[in-house]
Amino acid sequence: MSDLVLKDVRKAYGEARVIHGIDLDIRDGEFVVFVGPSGCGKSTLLRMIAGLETVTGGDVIIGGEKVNDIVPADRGIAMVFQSYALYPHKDVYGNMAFALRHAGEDKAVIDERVKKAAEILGLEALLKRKPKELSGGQRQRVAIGRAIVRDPEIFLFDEPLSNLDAALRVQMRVEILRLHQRLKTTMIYVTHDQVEAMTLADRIVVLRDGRVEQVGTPLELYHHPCNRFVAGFIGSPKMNFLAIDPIDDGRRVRYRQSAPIDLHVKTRSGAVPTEIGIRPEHVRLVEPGKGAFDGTVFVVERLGGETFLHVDFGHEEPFVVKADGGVQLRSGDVVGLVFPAETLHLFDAEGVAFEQTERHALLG
Amino acid sequence: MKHMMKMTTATVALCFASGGVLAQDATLTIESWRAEDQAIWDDVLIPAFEASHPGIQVDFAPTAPTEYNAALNARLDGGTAGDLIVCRPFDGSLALYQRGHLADISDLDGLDNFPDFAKAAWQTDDASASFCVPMASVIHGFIYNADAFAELGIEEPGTVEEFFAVLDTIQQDGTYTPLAIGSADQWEAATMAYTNIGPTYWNGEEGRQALIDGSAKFTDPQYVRPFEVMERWADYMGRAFQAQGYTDSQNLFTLGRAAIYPTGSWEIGGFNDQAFFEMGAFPPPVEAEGDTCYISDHTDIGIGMNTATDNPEAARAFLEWIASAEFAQLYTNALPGFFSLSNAQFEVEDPLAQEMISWREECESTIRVAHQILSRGEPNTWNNMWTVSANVFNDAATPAEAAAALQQGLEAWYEPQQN
Amino acid sequence: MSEATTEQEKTAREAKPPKRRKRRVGGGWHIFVFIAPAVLIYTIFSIYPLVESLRLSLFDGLDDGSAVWNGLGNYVTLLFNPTWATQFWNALWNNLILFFIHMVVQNPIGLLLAALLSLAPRFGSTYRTLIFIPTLLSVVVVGFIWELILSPLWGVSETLLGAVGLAWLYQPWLGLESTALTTVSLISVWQYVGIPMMLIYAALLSIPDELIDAARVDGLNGWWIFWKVKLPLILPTLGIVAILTYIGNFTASFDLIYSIQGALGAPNYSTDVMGTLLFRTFFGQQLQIGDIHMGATIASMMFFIILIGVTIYLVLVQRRLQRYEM
Amino acid sequence: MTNIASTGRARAGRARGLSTKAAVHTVLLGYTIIAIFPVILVILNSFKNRRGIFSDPLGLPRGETFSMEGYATVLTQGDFATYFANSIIVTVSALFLILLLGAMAAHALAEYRFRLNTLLGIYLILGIMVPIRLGTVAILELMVDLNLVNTLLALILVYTAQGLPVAVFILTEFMRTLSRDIKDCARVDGLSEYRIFFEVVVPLIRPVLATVAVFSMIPIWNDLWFPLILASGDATKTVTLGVQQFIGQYTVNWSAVLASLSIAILPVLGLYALFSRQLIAGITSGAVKG
Repeated sequence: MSDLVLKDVRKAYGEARVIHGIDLDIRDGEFVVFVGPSGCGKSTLLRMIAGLETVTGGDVIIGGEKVNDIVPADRGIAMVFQSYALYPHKDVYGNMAFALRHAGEDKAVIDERVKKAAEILGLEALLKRKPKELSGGQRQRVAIGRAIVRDPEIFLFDEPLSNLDAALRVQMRVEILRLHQRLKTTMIYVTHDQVEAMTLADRIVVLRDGRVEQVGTPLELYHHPCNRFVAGFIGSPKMNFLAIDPIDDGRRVRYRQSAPIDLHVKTRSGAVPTEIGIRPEHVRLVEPGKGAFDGTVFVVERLGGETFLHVDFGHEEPFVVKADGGVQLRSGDVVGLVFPAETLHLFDAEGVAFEQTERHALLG
Repeated sequence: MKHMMKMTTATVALCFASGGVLAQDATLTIESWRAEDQAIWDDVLIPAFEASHPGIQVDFAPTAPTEYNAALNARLDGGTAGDLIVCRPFDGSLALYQRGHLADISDLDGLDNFPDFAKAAWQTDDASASFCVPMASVIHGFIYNADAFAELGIEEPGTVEEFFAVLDTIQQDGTYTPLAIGSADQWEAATMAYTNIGPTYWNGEEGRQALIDGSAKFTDPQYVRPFEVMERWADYMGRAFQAQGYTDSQNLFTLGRAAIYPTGSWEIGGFNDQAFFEMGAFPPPVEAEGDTCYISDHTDIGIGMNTATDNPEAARAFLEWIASAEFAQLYTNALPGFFSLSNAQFEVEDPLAQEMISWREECESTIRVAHQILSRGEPNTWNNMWTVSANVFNDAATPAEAAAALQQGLEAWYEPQQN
Repeated sequence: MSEATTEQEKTAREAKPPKRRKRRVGGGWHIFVFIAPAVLIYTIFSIYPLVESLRLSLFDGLDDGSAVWNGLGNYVTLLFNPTWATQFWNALWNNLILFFIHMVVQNPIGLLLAALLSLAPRFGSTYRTLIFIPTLLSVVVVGFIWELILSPLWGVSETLLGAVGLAWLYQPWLGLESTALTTVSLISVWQYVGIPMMLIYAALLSIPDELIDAARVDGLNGWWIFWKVKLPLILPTLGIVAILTYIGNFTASFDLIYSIQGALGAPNYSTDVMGTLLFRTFFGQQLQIGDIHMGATIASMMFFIILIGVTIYLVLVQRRLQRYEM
Repeated sequence: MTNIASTGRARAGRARGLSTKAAVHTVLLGYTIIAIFPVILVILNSFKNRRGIFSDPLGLPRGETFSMEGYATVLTQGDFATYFANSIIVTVSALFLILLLGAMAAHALAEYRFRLNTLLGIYLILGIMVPIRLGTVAILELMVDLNLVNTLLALILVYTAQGLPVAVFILTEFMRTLSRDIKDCARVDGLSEYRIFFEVVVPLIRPVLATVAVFSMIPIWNDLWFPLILASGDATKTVTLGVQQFIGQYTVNWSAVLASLSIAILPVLGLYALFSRQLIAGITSGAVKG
């Protein structure tokens, strides 16, 4: 009923094409996050779903109905904006009631719905305040409340948390999750922050340059990124990449002069792995000389529960290892590094990943 | 001829008869630059006209002199100008006639009440068509503070040297500024100085016609002399006269701070209200005792009919009334100093005005030298005359240079002067 | 919140009555509706009359008021006929002097006042309001006031100079060829200084406090902060002020000069500017018959001169003025 | 925000020292006196009789020089009540149209992408460069054809056309800085493009509108030319024209002239005071930033 289907959706401003034909199927009640670096087209795509941007090719279908030409207000959506977009001349109540009043809804109904939304979000005490008298978090809550009041079939969030400080962001993240659990409404959420994407999404859509790179659950993306871009984008700290030399027809590889590493990947004809990726949390630390190779720790970032070590072994890019919080290492110490074969990601020269054959299937 | 006249009269009479009906609710608007006269028109002239012409209403709607030409031209071009148009003399109005804005009123009976020289100001060059009824002329001369003269024991000067002797006496006494004239607004320098005293030197009409037919040049001595006299005036003018404007001069004189005011008769009305002392007037002094005196008796105001008027009959009726003896009497006395040009006998009641109009008997009359024909081209001689006359006062040009500039400007476009 | 309520909510939502018909996105009609009235009024009552006027410059008038095609003849006359060319270059030169005086007097004063006001002194808003007052006055009023004050007859300026022992300085400034244009310019400065002041003041206020604090931490004192930090940041505004001054110098200067010095730019054409030349040519002056064709030619020249100035500004100056994100 | 800023400045102020402060106030006070002295002089002298004006121009009106004769003349001779009404109708109506149509056009230029956007933007501000007075004759002919001569509407239309370029210029610049989110939000809320403009955009640009109002008001209220050409009839005369003609009529009666000048000054000051607070808000919100 309120499934959202995008069929070969395209967008161009004159000659400049920004969305290159996107197909996507979002089920009712699903929480989908569009993620990607700035300029990837994620906001544009969201705005096309909302009806704020015209669709220059393809179809946007909501609940089985093509809505390309339907005005935003009649698409059954509500949207929460990055800058909150509260009407500065109306108080909190007025902001939340605005759309309903405009739609000519009954006064009592409006009141009931606004009160209810205010209660859900803990805004009861603030109803008479003007936006400028609210803190950032409160404003964001009002913005969400305004969306709730409209009782939409799809919620659209356009980077709603990026104007908040870190602590508030975590708190609001949880609130949005709870809201989704409670309302069970379809939500589409745009962010450039992969942590938000991972924590919130049922499914993540990774976009780059107006194209979908990969769609999947957070863990699918984490464990089976289908290319180097997704691999590097998902996960924090970022995945480490090392250029490698394939040996034995690509069955094994070697990093510089290291011992050959066995691989567990499906080979593809004509494609040769040229790069391996390994996440910081998958590198194992051993005594110097006991690993594949040794490196020197040059920066130690202690987060308490965990520690990030920046290790120098002559590699051009920073190489980060995630270690236990209590690890007893200091800048200048030499460590041995082990790359467990089953955690390695392999990429060919185009950055396309090789499919793993032996990765535990935790993650369907 | 006689037959023609009769016919015309009959036609006019017919017009009147039919117009009388049509004009039942006609309203005529008068365009004028004489904002100062508003009260006189509203209180005296218009009521008198309306009393004898029931059904015609008249509205006097003046524009400030500085904007009059521009605003009038724009309104004429746009078709919104008033029914009756107060005419500046000569070429300004001639152009309006040529462009079809002023109606040909040669057949107006009342025109017969005026002498030829008066009508000439509002006729085509060949006198074949008239387009404005002459209303008044203004006479130039000097008004003085009679109380001050009495106090200092001086009398009206008759010759130029007497004039300067009088100025010297006033200067030495120090109570009064001898001459109330400034150069800031420029036009007084041309109007109240150069064309005021000039006719004395170029023998009035004789000199004016000589310029028009090309037999004399501005650089000839008779046209340079007035500048030389003006140069001497500068010593007797108020401190910082370069920034003294027209109203400054008026105030200076009427507040009793200046002794002699080179002027035109149009000031009389205002001065009567403002000045608290006795005033007298004398004509431009002559070079030597017994010489003929010349005055600038300038045909200054006429009134014509807008061709686009909706009420031509009513407008003609009004023009006939302007040409009447009744108007001559009313106007001359309501606006002392504006002398009707009519042949009709009229009494001038104001003593000062009486004094000035009496000069018509003693002296030869002429009009301002630049007004007829000579200001038809570019550069405009009258504009030039403003500037160079002020320059002479300001010591920015010698009399010879001033005259040369006038001549050079005129030669640039006026054929009779080009050989 | 219990699960039950949530379930209820969901059911309620699903049970919602069928919606009214969905509205479709309109074409671009609203854009048209927004922009058309302005374009319409502006085109009819401003552009059309102006174009009509400029068109006249290509014709020559006859005595009976009709016109014949003259191509660029009027422009040739204006630029090469000695009578016209003298007036034209004189007026243009005076305009440039006027512009120069405004640039070196009005805008620095405006900058100074704005800089002082931006320090937020006590009574700042009172000062600001009062200094802006002359800008509100009609030139009829301004012209009259200053003529009175500078008039030798009334003696106000002389008395005031006398009070500080400078009575000997007094001159009939408006009446002397050497000083008239400067004096009129200064009156105009007096009237309009409020505009650059306000514009620059606004620009100064938009500089973030952090930047000033940073400069202070870097050891700059108030004077150097102004020169090294604030001034570079408000350069784009100063550019706008300059170009507004340039345009106003051709358009707005007319009224004041006309009201104080008359249409002939007395004394001896020393204050004659493009505006007065245009006015008396176009509309006439006592015995001078208005010549709409030559008038339109002057008007067009004025337009081109303004356009050249603006283009030079846009191409040479503005491109080099960097705008900083603040 | 404001608080933070002002404490920051206050701290700086203390550090700056008394002598600097004194210098700042000396300069500002000095210039303020220069700015308002002439105006005060006129108002002061309008309460004197003619002799008082001349004998002691700088003195306050005293027993023997005090006189209301100037005002008496003005009020009995001119129909200033009508002139005022005309001026106010014309100024307020034209301002309303300038602000409304200017804001609408600016909104279209700033908000929507459409062909001709840039071109129309340039077209609309071209008028800043040419004095509209040059088109007088064509305007008058137009008004004659429309049968609008000697109506206030003629003035209103011309002033609107004259004021639009500056208004569009300033408003477009400002509207480009408005958050797009809030308009999109209103769209999602179901407002039509028109209601978005009136209910969302207009409240947001109110301070800027005040700024534009002040800058547009000055030339309209003070204009002499178009009233003279288009509406010089007694019933449609504006104050500025009335005063100007009054001056022409009473050249030598300076008490009357000064009284009429004072009368012409006061309403502008009133209107200015009315917009003044919003003006500062508008200016500080960056309305007229280059």
